[in-house]
Amino acid sequence: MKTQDLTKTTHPVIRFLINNAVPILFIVLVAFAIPLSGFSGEYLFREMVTRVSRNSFLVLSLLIPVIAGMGMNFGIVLGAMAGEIGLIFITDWEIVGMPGLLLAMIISTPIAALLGYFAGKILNKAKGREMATGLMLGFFMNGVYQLVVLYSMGKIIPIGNNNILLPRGFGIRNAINLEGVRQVLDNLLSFDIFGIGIPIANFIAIGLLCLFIVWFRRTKLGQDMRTVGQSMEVARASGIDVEKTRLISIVISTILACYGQIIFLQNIGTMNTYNSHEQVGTFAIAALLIGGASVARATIPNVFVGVILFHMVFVVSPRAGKELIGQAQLGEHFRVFVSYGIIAISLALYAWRKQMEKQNLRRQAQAINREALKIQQGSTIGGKES
Amino acid sequence: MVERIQKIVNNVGLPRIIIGLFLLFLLASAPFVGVRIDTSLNDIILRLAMNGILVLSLVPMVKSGCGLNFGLQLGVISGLLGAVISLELNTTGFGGFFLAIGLAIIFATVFGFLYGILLNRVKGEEMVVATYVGFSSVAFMCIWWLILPFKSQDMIWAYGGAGLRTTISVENYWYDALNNFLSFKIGSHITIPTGGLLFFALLCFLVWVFFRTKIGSAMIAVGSNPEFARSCGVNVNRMRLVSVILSTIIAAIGIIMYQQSFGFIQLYMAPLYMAFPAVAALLLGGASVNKVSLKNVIIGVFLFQGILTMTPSIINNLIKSDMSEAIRIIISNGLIVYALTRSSGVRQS
Amino acid sequence: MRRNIIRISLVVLVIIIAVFLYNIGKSHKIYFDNKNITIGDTTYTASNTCRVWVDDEESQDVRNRSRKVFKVAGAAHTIVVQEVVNGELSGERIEKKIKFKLDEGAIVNLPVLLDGAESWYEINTEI
Amino acid sequence: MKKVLMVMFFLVLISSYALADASFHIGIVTGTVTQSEDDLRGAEQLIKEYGNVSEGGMINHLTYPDQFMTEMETTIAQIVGLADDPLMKAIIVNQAIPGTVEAFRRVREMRPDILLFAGGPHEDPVMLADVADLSINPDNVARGYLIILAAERLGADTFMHISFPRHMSYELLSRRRDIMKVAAEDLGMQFIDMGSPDPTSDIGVAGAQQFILEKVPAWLDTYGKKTAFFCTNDAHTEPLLKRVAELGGYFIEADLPSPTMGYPGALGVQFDEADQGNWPAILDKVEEAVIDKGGSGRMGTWAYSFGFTTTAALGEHAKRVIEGNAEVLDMDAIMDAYQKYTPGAGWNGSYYVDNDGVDRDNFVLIYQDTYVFGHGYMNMTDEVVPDKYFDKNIGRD
Repeated sequence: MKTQDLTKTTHPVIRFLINNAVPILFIVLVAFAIPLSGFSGEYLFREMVTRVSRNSFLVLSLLIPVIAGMGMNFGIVLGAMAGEIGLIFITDWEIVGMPGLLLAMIISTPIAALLGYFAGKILNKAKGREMATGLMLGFFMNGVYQLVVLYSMGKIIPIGNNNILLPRGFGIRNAINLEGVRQVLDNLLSFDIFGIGIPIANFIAIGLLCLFIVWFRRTKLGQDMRTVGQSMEVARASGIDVEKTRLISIVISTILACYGQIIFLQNIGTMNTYNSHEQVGTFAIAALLIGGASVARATIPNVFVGVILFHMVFVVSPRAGKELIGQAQLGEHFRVFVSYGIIAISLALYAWRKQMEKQNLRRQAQAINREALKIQQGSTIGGKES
Repeated sequence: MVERIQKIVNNVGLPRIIIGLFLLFLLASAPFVGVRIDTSLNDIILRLAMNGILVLSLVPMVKSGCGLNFGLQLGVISGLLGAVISLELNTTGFGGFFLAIGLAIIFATVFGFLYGILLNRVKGEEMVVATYVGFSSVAFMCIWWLILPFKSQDMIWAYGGAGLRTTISVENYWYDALNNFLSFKIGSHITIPTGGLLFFALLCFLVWVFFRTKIGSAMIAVGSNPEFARSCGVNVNRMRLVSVILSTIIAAIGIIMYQQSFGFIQLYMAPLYMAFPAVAALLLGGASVNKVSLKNVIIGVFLFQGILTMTPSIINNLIKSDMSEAIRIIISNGLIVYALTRSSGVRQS
Repeated sequence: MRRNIIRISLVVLVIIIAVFLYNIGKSHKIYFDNKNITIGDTTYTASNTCRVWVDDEESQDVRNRSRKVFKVAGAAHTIVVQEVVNGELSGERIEKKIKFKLDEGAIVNLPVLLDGAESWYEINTEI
Repeated sequence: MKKVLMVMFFLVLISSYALADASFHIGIVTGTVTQSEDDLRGAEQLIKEYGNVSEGGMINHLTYPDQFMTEMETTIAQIVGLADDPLMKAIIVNQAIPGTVEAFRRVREMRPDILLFAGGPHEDPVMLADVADLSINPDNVARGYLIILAAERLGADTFMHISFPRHMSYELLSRRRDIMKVAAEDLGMQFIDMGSPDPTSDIGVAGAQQFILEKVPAWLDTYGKKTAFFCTNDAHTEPLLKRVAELGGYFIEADLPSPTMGYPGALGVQFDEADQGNWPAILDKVEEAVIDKGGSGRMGTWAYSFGFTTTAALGEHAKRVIEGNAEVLDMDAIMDAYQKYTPGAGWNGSYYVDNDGVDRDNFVLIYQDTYVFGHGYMNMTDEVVPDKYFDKNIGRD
């Protein structure tokens, strides 16, 4: 097969092309789509800056469970819910500005930790099916969330603010105005480049989280997690409490996702009370996967590459599709098709490359074996002759 | 005695027994809250016939080690294509129904073939890739539903005068064509959709037979140990490809079956939501990502659909508020999570 | 033991921070009414539009017989009021300080304030 | 492939430069045909009249995601993207789904000169009234009473309201339910509050519709054939109509009424090219089908689609305002724009009153007369809604 020969090639350019097939595919696509969409460079740049600053934190929260071998944590939805509950409270109490944002984080941390603990316990019972279970857990908790927010807030949990309470006296409205904390983090430290505000504070938070992850990997706990991720049997044999380690990784991930959602929503400025969290998992995971991560391995660069590429396609393709086909409604379908299609293709490319690498290794191993065998045979034959 | 019970419990799996008991409890409590048991039973049986084949379609891929088919939408789309073409050709009754199936099989074979080639390239990550293939194929077809030159006045948009509607009634074509075959009534409120159930049974039987043929057992070998299968001279990739095509074809038949019973063809975004209930039902039935049997299919559909139809009506009548929906979500998804955390117990037995 | 003490004190610290944040972040509504009002025996009449500044926020014009609202965070605030006649600022710039407890807001009666009377605002606990 | 793309790319470039002659642009954002056909057709009507921006016309039409509840980011980006065009003078979003408020805030920050109109808002009315220049919503306050009244006049003795938690978190929908409850009791009808599966939940549209299909016969059994049904979700409408036509019961009007809302799919109405773009003809076809199925005098709608007319009328109004021929908040001018697309239809309406009791004169609530198939207009626009139903605390325990 021709394709297999390609991966064997030692030519550096071709090698580079193959190793970076997905980003290259994306760049080609985007290069076509940008002029078609007719967006100005300024608009695109601004859009990318906001999207990286608001989404990266959430995507980063996925990394730690991957280290522990638990795959993509669909359970970050739970963290997002915790963050939203924190935001509901500060909106009710009318705490505004940076203090409000920090207070929301403080309130939601124990909730997130509790939910994370719960999720971790369940995922420990569903080893090998963590992703499917996490997904279902998200659906399940969505029901609980509705029950709490729509039926017990205002009745059991006191809520006094008429702007978020439904007129019937209980339940939170479908949309909450986060005017009080809207973009406070973004605007805390921002300076303009060519008239585009760069939210420095946001990037500092993201940077700190990256440092935390790098540091965490080197701690004893981080090392244990890696061992657990590679093989639970080995970890158990070397005296690591596997269950506890996995649990901790999920708790950390949930808490981080909770902060991520708060950062995300302070930028968005309004909260869709019952749906904002629903797709958090799917989108964050899609971005991470496009960035080159796999279920077993994900790095910090994957996060940023992924967020940029994923969102670039999301921004550009609806307009490009519209201009290409000429009908607005088709543009929207085109966007969904291209966005998800490209995810599927890139995942396929990554998986395929990995498979090829494996095959190459095997072939090399076989070749070495054969050589060894030949030498052995040669020597024995030679031995006989002598 | 205790041992025998123990054995039965092990055999069926504790989660399923608990969920089954819960379903029984719902049925038993129905008359007390003013829900008729007979109509409820009728609904569950009808839903078994409607959804069974879609769940069955997951089986070949699990058997061959391709995992749960989150790309079920591809099969559904093939089925939809078959269905709308049969309507466009104005065929009714059994003829229309089987024409739709025939056409759907052709589309499913083509789509399944391409899909299978893709999945063969991504061994180990089939489920994730399949999910996104499903999403994007649905969006892709959204474009085509609007563009394809269908003319039938039953199907095109009212105001726009072109393109297919989101919901198309099959009432004048082959609504209940199969369900009414040999159907009979028990009491005043239960109608047994004999044709539908027989058709489901027939397909189950065919699948059962298939996995006893040479190809079928080779497929199982590929699923349980690809290295071993390869060393026995089985072409692993070809076996996987066949299983994917088979899954897609059964899914295509499944959706047509669904529609003839449902009365509507649902296009556009509707197929997006088709994979999830099927997978959930299979998991609830005790299957896992790499192990499945026909028993799982039947038990799964029965339990999942039973809970789906019973919980909202019972809770509705109990508390008379829209809150029932939140509770339904909690109960049905909670049970699935529960089943997922427990299914390892079944595997050991 | 020592570990527990450290943990507990950390939790306490976080709670203290939370309370502190609650205090400095709590927002209060200050309504400005430019309406005729009778307090005791005196009736104050509203005549001109007033321009109102609160802390560093943008000013708002409160027209005759109307109400405007400012949302402010924290306990202590400075209010500046000046009348507007024919689109131009005129008269005296009046500067006042106001302090809130939690869960309080205020209704400022501009005619009273301009008159220089004592009871120029009333605390409003209903938010 | 690449070549084709390149050629297309240049064609688009050339066409956009060669024909750029409209002096200003109006951006329209609607759902796709699968989500809300009528809204989109309204935009197409405007394009027919005033031309597409890419061909030198005035209208730039975009669609928001089908999965709009969860893709708020995309919605915001789409709307804000319109403001990237220096000629853009007005943006109209119908329906104003979640994300619209924030998108409007961002547009305001970038381009304060752009007029922002919203139709059928999903977000909180107060939030939208704060940012949009004009919002138009079906009058769910008046309709809460009028739908019950119409049901009573047609002979119903029981009223069933079908919804689910997510919709009940919408202020106006939740309030309408409470008003309906009180109105039904006042008029001596039984009121039933029924829960149903959410079409955006795990089981999807099909599961939600299946539920309705299965349960309506049971409901009719329990509550009798004189039950009137009302559902808040479009997806529930189709199966409901089908069952009501078959088995009995009443259906006064849909949540967002239109002759094309539910009826064509539910009853298999046949349309041909002559009906294209012709509301009266569509109404006739639907009426024929309803009477055919035995639904005469039991099923109703609005003669002109709310979604269609709102998109078109807001576009027309925006154009007139920009050209200096109308005032933004002039009610007569707004109604005049509506009349252009609904010749002969009766309209009525009021302003939204917020929590603090303030009239929001940029948040208009309107309703059209109910048309019952086989019976004709109900003249509901002539009815006076008693004051008590405007109390926002109605039905509160």
